[in-house]
Amino acid sequence: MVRVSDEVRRLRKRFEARAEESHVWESVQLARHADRPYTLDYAERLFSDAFELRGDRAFSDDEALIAMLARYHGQTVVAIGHQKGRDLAERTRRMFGMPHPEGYRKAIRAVELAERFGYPVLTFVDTPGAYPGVNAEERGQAGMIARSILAFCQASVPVVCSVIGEGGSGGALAIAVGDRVLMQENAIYSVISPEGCAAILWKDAGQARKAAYAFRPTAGACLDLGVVDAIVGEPKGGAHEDVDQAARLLDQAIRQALAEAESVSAAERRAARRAKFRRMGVWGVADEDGADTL
Amino acid sequence: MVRVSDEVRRLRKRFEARAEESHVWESVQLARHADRPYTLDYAERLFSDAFELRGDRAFSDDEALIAMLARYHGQTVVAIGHQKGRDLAERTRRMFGMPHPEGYRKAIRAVELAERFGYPVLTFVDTPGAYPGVNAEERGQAGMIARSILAFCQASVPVVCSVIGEGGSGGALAIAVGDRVLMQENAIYSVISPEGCAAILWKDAGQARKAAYAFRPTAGACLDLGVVDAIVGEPKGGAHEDVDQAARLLDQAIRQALAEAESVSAAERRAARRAKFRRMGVWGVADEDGADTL
Amino acid sequence: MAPVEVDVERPKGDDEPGRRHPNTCPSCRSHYRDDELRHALRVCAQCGHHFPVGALERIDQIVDPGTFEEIGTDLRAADPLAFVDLRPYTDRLLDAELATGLGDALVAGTGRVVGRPAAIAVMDFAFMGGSMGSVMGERFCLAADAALARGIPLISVTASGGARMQENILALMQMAKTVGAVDQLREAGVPYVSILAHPTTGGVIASFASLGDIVIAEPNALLSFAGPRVVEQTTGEKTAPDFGRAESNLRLGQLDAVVPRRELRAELARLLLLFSPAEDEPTGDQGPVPLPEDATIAGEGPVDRVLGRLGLGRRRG
Amino acid sequence: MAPVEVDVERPKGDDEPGRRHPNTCPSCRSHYRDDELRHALRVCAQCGHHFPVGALERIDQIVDPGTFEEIGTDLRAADPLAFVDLRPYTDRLLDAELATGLGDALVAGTGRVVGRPAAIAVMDFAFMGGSMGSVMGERFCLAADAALARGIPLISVTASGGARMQENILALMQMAKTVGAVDQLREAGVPYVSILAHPTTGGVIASFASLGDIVIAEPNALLSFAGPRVVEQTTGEKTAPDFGRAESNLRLGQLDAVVPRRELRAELARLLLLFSPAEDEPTGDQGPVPLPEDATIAGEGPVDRVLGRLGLGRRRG
Ligand SMILES: [Zn+2]
Ligand SMILES: [Zn+2]
Repeated sequence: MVRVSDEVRRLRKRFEARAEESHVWESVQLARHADRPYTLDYAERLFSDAFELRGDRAFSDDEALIAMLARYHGQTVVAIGHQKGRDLAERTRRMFGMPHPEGYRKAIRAVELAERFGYPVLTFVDTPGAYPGVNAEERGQAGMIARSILAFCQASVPVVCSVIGEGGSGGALAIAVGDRVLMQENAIYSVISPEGCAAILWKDAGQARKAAYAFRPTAGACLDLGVVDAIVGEPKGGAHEDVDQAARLLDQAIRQALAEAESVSAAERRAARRAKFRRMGVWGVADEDGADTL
Repeated sequence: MVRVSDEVRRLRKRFEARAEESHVWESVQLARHADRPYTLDYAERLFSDAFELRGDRAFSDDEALIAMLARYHGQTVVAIGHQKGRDLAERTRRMFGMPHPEGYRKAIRAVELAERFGYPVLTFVDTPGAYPGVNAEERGQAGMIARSILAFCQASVPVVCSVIGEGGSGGALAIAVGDRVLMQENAIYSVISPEGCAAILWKDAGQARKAAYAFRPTAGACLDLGVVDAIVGEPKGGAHEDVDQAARLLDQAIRQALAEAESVSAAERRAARRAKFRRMGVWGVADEDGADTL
Repeated sequence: MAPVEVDVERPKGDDEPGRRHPNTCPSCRSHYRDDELRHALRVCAQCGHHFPVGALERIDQIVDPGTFEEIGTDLRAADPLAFVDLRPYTDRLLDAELATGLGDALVAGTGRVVGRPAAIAVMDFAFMGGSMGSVMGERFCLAADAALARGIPLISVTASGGARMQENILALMQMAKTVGAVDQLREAGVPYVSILAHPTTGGVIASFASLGDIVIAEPNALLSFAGPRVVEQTTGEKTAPDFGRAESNLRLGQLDAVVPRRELRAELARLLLLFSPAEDEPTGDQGPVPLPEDATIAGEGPVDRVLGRLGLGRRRG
Repeated sequence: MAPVEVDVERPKGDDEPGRRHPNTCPSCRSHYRDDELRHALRVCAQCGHHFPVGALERIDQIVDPGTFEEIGTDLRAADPLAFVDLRPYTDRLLDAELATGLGDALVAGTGRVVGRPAAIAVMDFAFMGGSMGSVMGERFCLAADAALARGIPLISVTASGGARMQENILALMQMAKTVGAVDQLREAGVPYVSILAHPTTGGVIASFASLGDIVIAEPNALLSFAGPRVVEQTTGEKTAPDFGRAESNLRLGQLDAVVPRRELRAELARLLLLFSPAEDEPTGDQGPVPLPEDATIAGEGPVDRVLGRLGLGRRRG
């Protein structure tokens, strides 16, 4: 009943084959590893200098999402990233990297600052998702995520996004709309956590592993589906095994992506970014004759 | 010791003469008259249709400052104004026309909407001032007033502002930066209330009348000082004596001011608006010879 | 964390254990024949409760008869992940299409609203909980394209439990894709009016639906990123009965208005007038700008009664 | 309502009845000789209390010796309203000039900060409570003009009780005038760093001072539109001891950093580096970008110690 392209058939075959079964769950675990490097770990290694941009100029400073002016290979950039926190006190302060609307408002402010000065924007995506609390909702969590996505769409400066841990739902996407989107080998990126998916579709959060196999939050799947532009390698065993080496690999990838994004005019870049996301999605065409069905 | 221009000497002479003594205090009373028409009274009479724009998309809807899309002589405009409220319940709900930061955030949002569609902005200024409460301060009252002024500076659409009652301090100015600023005959406009000025300079709020004579919040003074572009007449006895007639007079003035503002290009308009406010202020030059002193 | 979920919750007390007939009012227990309810725009005559409205019926409610032209009709979900949970995604799609007669949870097209042209995108909660996947994203963009190409306003009516998990990351990307379409409208100065029906949650409210130049909600609609159950289960916080409801959202600055369904078409007509180009008016008169003759408004009198003068008072509250 | 006032308040307990010597620490009662305090950047060696700093001394603290060139020096208030309260405005001006040696409450100019050029605007609270009138507005704009003309960053240091009531409406207009100057900088992509010293209130914080691309405050500075006394008297609300203080403002999202005076010059050097044009770096190295040789930082060691690596940790908290 639905006619699909060769490309879709190829994708279906790949996912039906259920290759890399073990790798899927390993990625989920590595992406959430307690020692996995966070945004600040990379910032320390990638930037020769930095000044933190704090506050949303409206309500608070959300430490789950940090922003900074930073010097990257001799040029100034605006860096934005989720920050989970290393020990319990820092994790609590940073809400485990789950931003409130104030965090996204800070991100928008940072993008606007980059735009005023023509500085490229680099983002580091690592969040279980936006914080799902009453106060966050009351202060407009949904609308602020939408406005953050819009700010990234509107930016005419180069934007390079890197998924470095958990790319959790709208809370991640809010700072992940870029000219180039990179994803570390063991990072995950998905519309919902495996646990959340399992709780809803399997009616049992314990089926997270099964859900992860079904919906494939892996870098490989994201690349195949055209959602990310490149996979960034990690040291053997995961980024936490050698943070300096992980940073070098990420640095190389960002530097190349940035050079690509900088190679076109601002207007072309903005149009191309929008066009890239416009192409995302896979669909077929209703076919009354029943030919070439799923 | 300070050399001043002929213009300044002329101004000093005018104010030293203390003309219109009685008119000063009468204006203060008429501007605050319980029956004085408010923004909505004029909106009903000036606009053939309207849709209220509510909310700041961040924290709340501040009813002390209202915004609307409205049809004005066949064209759509964005109207923004303070609204005091007529009875006690409405006054309490509208905080006597004293906005919180959310009100100014709504104003900024309305200006941005006008900017997207090229709609002129009309403002109606009538507030004792921004609300001086703990919550308002904690949510960034000062910064939001600054950002509202900035939004009005940045707008490239025509902006016509009318002071229709109390033009109180930064809370008024936040929506009073326009290509043309009109002021009703009996409106007042000042950096502080007469009571506030008296409390600080005379150490006695009861000296408000004396303070008002000294600092002249009247339309005549504002015109002489180059702060407003035109005085709009009111019916005999004040705008409340014949609201329809007051609205007709205001309509005429706004319509002419709007036509003037629309007669130049967007870039010229923006530059001219900034230049106009840049010229504001009166100063002399230090003169070691002691000639032409104050 | 699971802020995006398909099976959205109803408010406490709304849902009795066991089944309830869809035409029985959950609020006052009045029961209606389907044609009765349809004629009343699916608003309870007794208590004003707003029942859900399917996409095609919603189009009938707001678009002038005979003017709707659908676009993107033949687009269908293609299941690139070959997704299977308790049931295959393809089975769920088939069931949804059979149940609703729709190809996906959003219907796009163009039409006239009280005489003025507009592009239209209307969602249907009955199709897999109004979940947003690739087809919805593309159809929304096609509606935006039509608005852009013809320079006419876009109107959307949303009802969604969030993103469609079966398309995982591609579903998430529809948020960026649809926001990009809104960005294009903004850049071109094309108006976008977003109407939020019960429930609009998850990825839909966190993308295009929140970005209308004007955002209007239906009374009592649940409008939140995370639903109240997710909030309570994840954070241990209690949610108030009005958590995320339209009226709370209005108070909290997220909406321009809460408009009862019976007044919705009139409000849209008012907005389309306000967003229409300037017209020369005859010699200083301030009368209302003329509207097409014979225009009527569902559930109300002639248009000019509604559009005649400033109606700010009615919308406040 | 009187949100703008000239005589700003001190925190509770700060002010004893009777007179206190200006070089006695209000916090720990340590007393200093003036040259001692000046050498310590007017920071109490015992408890870290930040004493007020005059405009010229502040310029000495942050601008490289011998590089400051003042502009707008001859501008003086002209008293167009012929204003008289308990004393004539002209008398107050004369007293203020004699007491401070300044022509008004803001000194404008250009100079170098750790080797990099910048336009400078520094306020002095001792001149009529740092109140903003026509001369301050014009001088701020002249500094912004210099930044614009030479494409160099603007740095302001504010300390103000608000607008100058004696110039009434013209004082209010300085808010619009100075914001217009900031708007020009923004349009041209010229950086503006705003440093808020105790107290920055009223019309100054509600205009240019809040619009820095970067906004930094000194510890414990009172930063609010209305002062605590006005809030309490007008609304009947109680204010907490940390009401409006720099640390509260940081928590409430209004500041990028609270920087102790001893680190201020180093932070400014860091920011001027970050706002300087991109430089080609040698073959993939990520070492710090070179700074002028011999650059030193007041109260600290050589520059490279401070600028060497990411300093995020220090500024947090
Ligand atoms: Zn009912
Ligand atoms: Zn001390």
